[in-house]
Amino acid sequence: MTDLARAHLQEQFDQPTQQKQAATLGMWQFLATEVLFFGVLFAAYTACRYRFADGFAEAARHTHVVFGSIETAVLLISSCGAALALRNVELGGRRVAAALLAGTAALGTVFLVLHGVEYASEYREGLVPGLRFDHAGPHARAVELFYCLYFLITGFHSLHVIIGVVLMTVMAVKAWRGRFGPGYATPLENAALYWHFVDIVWIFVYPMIYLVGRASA
Amino acid sequence: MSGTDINLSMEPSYLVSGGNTLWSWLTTHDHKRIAILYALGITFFFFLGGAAAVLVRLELATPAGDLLTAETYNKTFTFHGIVMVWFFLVPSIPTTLGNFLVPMMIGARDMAFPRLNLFSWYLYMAAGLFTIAMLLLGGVDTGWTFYTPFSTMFSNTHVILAAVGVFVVGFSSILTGINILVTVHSLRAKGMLWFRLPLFVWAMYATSIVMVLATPVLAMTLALIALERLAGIGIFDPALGGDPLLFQHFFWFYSHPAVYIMVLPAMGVASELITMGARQKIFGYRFMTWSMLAIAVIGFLVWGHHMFVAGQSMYASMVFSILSFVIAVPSAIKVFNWVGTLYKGHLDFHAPMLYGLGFVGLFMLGGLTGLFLAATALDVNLTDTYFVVSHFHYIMVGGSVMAYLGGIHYWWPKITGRLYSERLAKFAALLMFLGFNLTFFPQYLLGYEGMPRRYHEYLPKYQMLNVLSSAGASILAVSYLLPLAYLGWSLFRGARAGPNPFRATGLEWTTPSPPPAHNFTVPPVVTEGPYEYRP
Amino acid sequence: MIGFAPPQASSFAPRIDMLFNAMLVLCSIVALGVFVVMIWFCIKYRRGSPAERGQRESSNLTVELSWTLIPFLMFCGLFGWSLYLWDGLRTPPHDASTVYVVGKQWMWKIQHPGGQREIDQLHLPLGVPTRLVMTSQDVIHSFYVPAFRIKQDLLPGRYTQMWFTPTETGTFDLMCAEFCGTDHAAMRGEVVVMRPDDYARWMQSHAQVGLAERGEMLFRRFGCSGCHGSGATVHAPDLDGIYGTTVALTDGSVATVDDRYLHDSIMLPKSQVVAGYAPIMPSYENRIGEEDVLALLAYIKSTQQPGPHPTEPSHERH
Amino acid sequence: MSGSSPPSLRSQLGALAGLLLLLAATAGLAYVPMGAFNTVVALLISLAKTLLVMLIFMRLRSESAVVRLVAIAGFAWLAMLFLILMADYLTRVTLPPPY
Repeated sequence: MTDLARAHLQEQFDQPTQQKQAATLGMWQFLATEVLFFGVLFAAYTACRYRFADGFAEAARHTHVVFGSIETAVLLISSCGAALALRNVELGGRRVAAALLAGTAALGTVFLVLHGVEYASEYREGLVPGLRFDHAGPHARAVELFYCLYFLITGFHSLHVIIGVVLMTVMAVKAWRGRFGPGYATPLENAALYWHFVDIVWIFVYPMIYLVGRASA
Repeated sequence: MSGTDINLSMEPSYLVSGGNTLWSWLTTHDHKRIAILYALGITFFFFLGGAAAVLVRLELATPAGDLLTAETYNKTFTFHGIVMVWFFLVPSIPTTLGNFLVPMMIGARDMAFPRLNLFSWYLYMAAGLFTIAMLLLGGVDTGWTFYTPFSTMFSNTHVILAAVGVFVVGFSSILTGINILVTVHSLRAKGMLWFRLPLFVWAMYATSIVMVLATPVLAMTLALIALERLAGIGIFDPALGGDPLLFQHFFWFYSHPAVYIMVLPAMGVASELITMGARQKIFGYRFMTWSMLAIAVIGFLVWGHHMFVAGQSMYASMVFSILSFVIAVPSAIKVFNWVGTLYKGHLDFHAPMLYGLGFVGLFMLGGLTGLFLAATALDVNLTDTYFVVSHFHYIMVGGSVMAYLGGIHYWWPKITGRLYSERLAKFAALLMFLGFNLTFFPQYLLGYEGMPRRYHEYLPKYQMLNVLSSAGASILAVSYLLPLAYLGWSLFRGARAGPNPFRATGLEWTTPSPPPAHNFTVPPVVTEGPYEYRP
Repeated sequence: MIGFAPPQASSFAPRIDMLFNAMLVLCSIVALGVFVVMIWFCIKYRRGSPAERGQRESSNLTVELSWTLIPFLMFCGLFGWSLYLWDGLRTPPHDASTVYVVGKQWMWKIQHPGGQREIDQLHLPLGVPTRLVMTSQDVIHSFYVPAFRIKQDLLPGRYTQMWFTPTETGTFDLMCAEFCGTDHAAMRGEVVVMRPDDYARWMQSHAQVGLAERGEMLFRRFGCSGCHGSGATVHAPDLDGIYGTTVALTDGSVATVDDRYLHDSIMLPKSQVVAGYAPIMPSYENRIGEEDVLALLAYIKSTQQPGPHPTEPSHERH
Repeated sequence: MSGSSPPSLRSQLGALAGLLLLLAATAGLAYVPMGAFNTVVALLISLAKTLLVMLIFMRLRSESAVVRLVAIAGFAWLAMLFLILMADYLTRVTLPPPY
């Protein structure tokens, strides 16, 4: 074990590996709770969609599928960036890792900006329940419910992206300053796990929000 | 049980080392000090919630709604529920005894994440502040269950504040759960195999699984309630196309397993108390561990038995009914094994043992009445009556509180290094058992007679039993205040306890009382299973 | 607990009590057994007692399995018995007479098929299977009659039902069992079960105008006729004889004028606007009760020429 | 991520390529009328993408059994919630309005 790992060893652990395993296990447990956090929203979505299948299809057709697809690609690429940064640190790299992490944070920001644009256009189209909603027709209620869930799910996800961008920026700075090395990168590993999780959530959000009812228009 | 002999050393105890300033306590990373911080908060909330219960029982002594207005009464029982469930029962054993003992029982120096441990205490206190603020601003009147659309569209009270309080305390609970799980996984001493863990550790492990996987659902659901009030989203609101039953599903997905968060730790404590009292191995150790894990998992599949008359599908009700019967099996196994542990023992009736035996009896009565509620046809009549109220108080107050106090008595010498008056403690335990039964047994009869719960005034025909119940509650209140007095006294005047006053097994008894900051001077090595008592 | 049981006043009560008592006996035997064994062990094996101890096993598979499987089988039996009763509770017979119940903070509004309306009282004939079709106007309530051993939640925005056959004459307590706000405890009433001839007399003396006539009254009182009546100046659809027809909507789709459509048009007029009309009608949601909507619908239906109905209006069967 | 050597660059970039391909597939297939199978296909593709991310980016392949169990547990518990919740919705008999 390197000195870097020894220096970070807390007194309740005997070995750096033991500490690292504990951190990884804890992080995965946290992610399991996050799965259930988002799971409630997904379950609510499923129950509502089961009850108002046509309304949800109609509502989903008003979402911006091009934006959604680009956002998905952006997140997938950023996830790969985080994974590569970790790999680079483990191989002893510093500058490349910092650059990759900064790039990851930048892609996260791009995602947020795109989403902001999307929200703005939904406001213009009158699809924001509570603020400005003037969709009419037999499915008006179901459409409103869909957009409630849409803003909840994407809003809650964006909150996670914001946290992730901050985390990635901090990690980029730390990596740049050489705080991580082949023997010790636990904070970076956990931050990367978090970022991948945010990516996974979006992988499910994308078809649920943007792709419903496209074939039957 | 440990290969090393008693770790008597000259190291200063955790109460002294690191200084004794307020600051040293508020910034401590020592799991034992954090346990004490938690104990202070939990005791405060227990008596706060207890005061609300006293008001409820006083009001119900007469049929007319004369002491409190209907609105105040509703706020009082809601406050009682919220405080007792989330600020006392859920954190009680895991954060105090669990925090103190899990690292010691597995032979570790501290929890895996000490800073996270302290942080979760701060979260708990912050949530407590929200709840106190909610009370001071006028309270909330939805019942602890927050049923929609009443809580979202009709109540004019501080639902959002209450929801935020519970949301935050939920995070505290999740973090405690993660901490315990990781600690048990990664910090066991040399030779501490999984099936050498004391049952208390297994209980904390099973509880933590439930905490980690159920609490997020509650947190998100309450966030949705708050958003529904704030922003008018309509997921649970029928007027906007939502479904109030969806709320009930989500709520009980947490809140039924939460019952097991409350009672599993109590089962763990009871196993320790009874083996110590019987001075022999637990009967059926593996069945005890597997039944706890089974309860933790099956506990997630029975939530719909709260909704038999709520309008859920009758087929879903059938599934929930049979699963609710099934989960009674592991509970039954545990009761029989505790009784089996007494067989051929050398029974010592210390105060902790009396609490342990009381727990078994009351838990069994609560569990058996649960069968009535699992049977759909009977539940139709009994649900939302005092039968239910009595049933869950038998489990939570008769079961969990009894075990919590038993545990406090058992490990008090270890935690404080002092002995309390054994005679007073035994008297309190007996008084509690009697007072409890007098309070809650009449409520079974009331429920069977058809008195609905959450009634501020009631028909005169129910008065006799209500008076009995209120009388029992006053005895119960005394029996809860007694330990506060004699344990408090022992802190200053109690005789010094040796490292192992109960001559019990377990790593926690191999270090001095109170233990040094890092628990063990020599890292312990474990060579045998728990409860190797030798007569 | 036999002495504490409320009277058995419905066909379910004796059967449910039988299951209850059976479980009570079973559980009492178990509880008593455990207590006796516990106390016996406590005395026999107290420290220093002369009892023979020998070597106790730390576990015994046969013992463990028997106290796992025996309770399990017992539970399966109880489940089956309860399921059988449950099925009966949930399946109303086809000839049951229907009474509508609307729950509202904090009162029970009852509407009989003949138009008789009561508040916090429900008069029923002895021995006639009765089905209650229930909804709530605000929060969740629960219709609970302990003497009948039945209970069912009333949900806003949805209908639930329950049924029973009263088997005793007399007055029985009716209570709300789901916490519904400040005066939850005051949301009580009574169910009066009468002999059929008394019941017929009661119905006679409380006969009110029929549902449709009341609807016509409400049609004027709520100001519906100001726009929808003949001779109104506001541009609004004429509702005479509209029931059962189809109308074209502004979004190009077509809707059949059925119960659901009419209900929604009153409560949520903006959701389906008929082509050629401006969406100017105010919503009556939270302004009129569900039982008034029932009457309005009955009136609108009554204006139509006799002919086949799309759905048989059940409350006009008499 | 215990002690194993860092993964190869190829595996990481390969995973990204796979993910982008699957993204294109799911977007394209959404426009092919398949009835209820549109949803099934979309969810299957999402599942495949999730597996790619978890196994390769999150390195679940080289993790210990406990970590893998925890990773599965979150989804398993969510499945329980979905399963029983939808069991209620799918078997609920809505009482027609009486008016």
